[in-house]
Amino acid sequence: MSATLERGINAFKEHLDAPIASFFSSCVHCGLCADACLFYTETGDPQYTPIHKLEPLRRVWEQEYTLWGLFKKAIGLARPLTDKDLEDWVPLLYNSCTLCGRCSMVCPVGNDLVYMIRKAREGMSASGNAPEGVKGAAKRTIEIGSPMGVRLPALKAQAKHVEKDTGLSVPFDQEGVEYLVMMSSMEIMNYPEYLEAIVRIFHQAGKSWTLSSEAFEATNAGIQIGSSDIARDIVSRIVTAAEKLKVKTVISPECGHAYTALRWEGANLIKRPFTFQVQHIIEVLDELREQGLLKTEGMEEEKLTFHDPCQLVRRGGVIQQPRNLMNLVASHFVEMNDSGKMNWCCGAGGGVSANEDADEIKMKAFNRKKEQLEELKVDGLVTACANCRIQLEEGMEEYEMELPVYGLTEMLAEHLVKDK
Amino acid sequence: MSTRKPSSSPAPGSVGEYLRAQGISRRGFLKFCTATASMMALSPAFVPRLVEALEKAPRPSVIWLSFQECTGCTESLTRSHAPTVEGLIFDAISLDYHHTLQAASGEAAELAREEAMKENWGKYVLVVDGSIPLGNPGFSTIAGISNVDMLMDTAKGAAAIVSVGTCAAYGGLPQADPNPTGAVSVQDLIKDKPIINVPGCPPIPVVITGVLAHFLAFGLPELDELNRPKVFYGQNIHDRCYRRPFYERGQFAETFDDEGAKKGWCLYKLGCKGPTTYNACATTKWNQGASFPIESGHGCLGCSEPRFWDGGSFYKALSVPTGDLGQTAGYALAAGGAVGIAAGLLARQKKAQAVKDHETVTVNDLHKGEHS
Amino acid sequence: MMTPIEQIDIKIEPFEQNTGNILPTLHQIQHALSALLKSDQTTSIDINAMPFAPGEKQTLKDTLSTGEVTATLNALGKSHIYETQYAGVWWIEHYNSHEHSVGQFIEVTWIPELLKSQAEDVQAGLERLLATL
Amino acid sequence: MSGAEFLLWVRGPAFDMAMAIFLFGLLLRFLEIFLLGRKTDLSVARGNAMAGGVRTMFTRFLPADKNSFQRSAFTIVAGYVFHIGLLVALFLFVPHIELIKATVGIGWPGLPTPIVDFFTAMTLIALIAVLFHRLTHPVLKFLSTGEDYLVWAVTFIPLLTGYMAYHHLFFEYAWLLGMHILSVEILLIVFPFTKLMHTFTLFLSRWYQGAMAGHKGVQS
Repeated sequence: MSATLERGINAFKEHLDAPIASFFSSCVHCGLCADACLFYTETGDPQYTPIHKLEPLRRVWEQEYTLWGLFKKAIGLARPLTDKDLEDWVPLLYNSCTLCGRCSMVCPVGNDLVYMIRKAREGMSASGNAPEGVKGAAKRTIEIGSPMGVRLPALKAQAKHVEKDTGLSVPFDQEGVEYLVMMSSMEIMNYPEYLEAIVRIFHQAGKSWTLSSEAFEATNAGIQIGSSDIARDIVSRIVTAAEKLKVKTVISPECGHAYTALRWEGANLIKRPFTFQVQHIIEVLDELREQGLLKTEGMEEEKLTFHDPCQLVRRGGVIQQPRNLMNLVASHFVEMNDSGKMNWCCGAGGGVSANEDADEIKMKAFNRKKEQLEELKVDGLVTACANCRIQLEEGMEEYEMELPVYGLTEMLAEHLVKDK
Repeated sequence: MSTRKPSSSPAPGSVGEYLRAQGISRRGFLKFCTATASMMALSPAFVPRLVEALEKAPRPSVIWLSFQECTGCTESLTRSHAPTVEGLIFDAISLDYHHTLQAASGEAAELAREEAMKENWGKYVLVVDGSIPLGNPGFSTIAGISNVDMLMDTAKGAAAIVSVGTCAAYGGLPQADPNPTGAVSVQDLIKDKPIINVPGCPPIPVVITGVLAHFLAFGLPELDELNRPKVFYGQNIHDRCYRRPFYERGQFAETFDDEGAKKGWCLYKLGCKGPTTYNACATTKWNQGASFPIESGHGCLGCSEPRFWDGGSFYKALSVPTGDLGQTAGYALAAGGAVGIAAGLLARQKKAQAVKDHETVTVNDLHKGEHS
Repeated sequence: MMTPIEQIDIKIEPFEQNTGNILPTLHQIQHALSALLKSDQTTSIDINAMPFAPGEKQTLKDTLSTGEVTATLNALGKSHIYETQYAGVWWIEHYNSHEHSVGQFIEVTWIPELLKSQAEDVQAGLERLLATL
Repeated sequence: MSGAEFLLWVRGPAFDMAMAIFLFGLLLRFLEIFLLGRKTDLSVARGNAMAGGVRTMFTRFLPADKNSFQRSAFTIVAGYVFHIGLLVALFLFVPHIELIKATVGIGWPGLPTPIVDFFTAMTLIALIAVLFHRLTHPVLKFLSTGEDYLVWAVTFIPLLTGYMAYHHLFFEYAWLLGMHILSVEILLIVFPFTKLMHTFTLFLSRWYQGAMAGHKGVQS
């Protein structure tokens, strides 16, 4: 056994727990998870059946943690996991899974498949079996501070632009404010409108907020690659900054897995509860709306729909809030078939967008979204995840569709009541 | 209407001749055959064939041996014996030895047996009731001859053997657990003769005579895998039971004195073994067709089936296991708990070890073969 | 001495028991009657071979009721033979010399075979008569 | 061995043995699962884990939504038919209830036998259809292991032998009943060491997923 394989198996053994043992005990190979997975539905290739992606993890569970499996291993009926096995499973555990969790929702015995995939990636990453693209993103996040290599000066430059455009200041490292606003590098690089929207909305709402020059990047390649150690490092920066600035709330940007990393995994990664709360920007905006602090005027007249980011909705529990906000500014808001917690993933989450090996299959997977949109015949698409937004734009380009994609926060900012 | 001619006279020494000699009219003979056919569970359409066969059938010599038994079988038979119609069958045979019924005893009786055997060697019918003790031959002897010796000796010249009653057929009560006498059945000992089993504790009398009548008229009846004549044992009690519709409807007596019992509902839950018991009780019935156990409100015990004494309580439903699960379950759960906890703790320990062995993964460790 | 079973006072309480075998028997009789008319074919039904609940046999008997002919036979015990209300349908019950029932039949025929004088008996009677003359 | 002796053996020692292995295995498997442990979630809950867990234990009896149902209609419908049929045959057939009453001590009213018979026939047909589906559907064919077919067989055979016993098909009743009981005993023995365990663990799995989702405020 090679040292890396050993490390991988050790990671599987560390992360196997009672829920996973129960899940594997319950699976009857009914195949329903395949019908819920866009990588299967759009390719028709049975190897993309979600439960099959977990075969290496299942084998370690059976062979290490069940008496029956130990017996099978003793009499030579069980095949121990090999380096080759793990290598063969890279395309299944990374390229063709966005951790969207749709399979978990349909499993009749209640198996949380995506919970298991997340754990399986621990062993994959520890054994050196993560795709190069994701490895690179993780490395850049740790070494440079952002998966796309964005550094503080870039953000500062963008802040300057925003200040110039709005006439409002962009606060950095302000202690004792209510909100610490996090960014995703995608927003810094591709969607500068986001920061501008934040500035204007908080100004109108009269809320104090700040950016941190020590931790502005919320995305977490450690979660995507499935390494708790790396994810912990990345989260810790934000925790340190938030605690240093004594903020009440850290706001996750319009990015799905950044929200998961902060909101649900963060405290577990650092092994202690946070001293601040974590909210997604959409949650914050809906709270402001409720409190009457988000005053808008005018409505979008176009027929618009909302693409649910998986980590925000199904895996995050922020389901009604984006709809409240949509209804605030869009007069012709329509739901997609399978909306809300049963949404279909854009096809590029969970590290897929950072993984060049998955470029082809992620475009195939996008076909699902394309069909949904064609069925709906909308004039525009709104979402609340920069990663989804990139995939949606690239996908539509690939399939030659002409449909504008908006970020929900920006759309709201556009309808803010103008200062007198 | 066609001209009718008297049939030719019956063969000399035949059953027909015997009956005629008894002054029985042709009408009487026809009635006898009709009743016999019914007794043999034959369709009335078979009556003419039976008439013909019985007229010609020779009267066989019968030797009846009783071993470890309670005389219930003989009682059952003689209860319905002459001068009834079915009793005639019994009269039509030449019962040359039956130590319970015959006047002679001791050596004279045994002499009669030996003579009958010699005279009819290879042709006589051997009827046996009772099981044979092998534990110690002295457990049961007749005139100083052990049961097993007498059986083996008498069987040699028999044309066929009829094992009457569950003891002779399967071992019966003497063989029930723990079988102190080492009782065995006739068919356990004799393998080279045709054996007809007429089980029952006791067998229905008309079934005994029916089997004899069949043997007289048509020779060996068709037998099932347990050597029982299919005509009598072809269907189980449950299938022919008049209470079957209640079973189908799910109406069951829960106790012997509840409303269901009073309404005559199915006795399955009270342990009726009708579904696994093959006998003619449900149609032939007992006491001249008066009733049978189920009709009297008690479930079938399955008395005509092998080892019916050892099948658990007579009052346990057929689907219920015969043993007492309580203790087994207790041991099993204790063992499962102990092994489960051991296995679980082993797994926990392995997991703890894995956590201890964990080497922090850094971005520089994400490649194969590389190790920080 | 033991009381013979027929002297024990048994009271059968009527209760709702029904094997459902009466109706099929009546249908069988109906088909047998048609066959008798059409092709002279006779049928004999062995009542004892059918599962009946207590009282059902009586119900069947009551349904068929009695007709014009009643006969009693004296051969090896009595036999009661009567035509039911449906001509051609005969109810025959045989008893042994102890008056125990030994068989019950329904015959669908012009006249039950047993009622006819038997050639052998006629022959024997003739011989007896000749001997007296 | 005669049918009666065979029946005696399956109702006696064989049943005890099978039941012992079943109970032993069941407890073993549950302890193996539970003792593996689980970390407490340190993130701030949005919803109620307990409520989510209980909810999911029951909601997963139904398809997630209409579209999911339509996408997997055959599997779901056939699955319902044979599971419901199995439950009816197992728990509403009077002789089975008697068995349960005798071993566990609780009983309940059963259904008329022709109804149970109908459900059994339906279940047999559904199981054959399910097997055919498994052998032909690309995903199922790909996923299926020997164990899947074994589990199918040990589920199918008790139903088949039960059906045969009821209708007295091909063998003498004592043999049929004996084979039926024996096949159930085989099922009991195999049960704890195969995915038949899902019968019990599905509630646990649903609980875990439901609780994790409930913690996040999602109804899973």
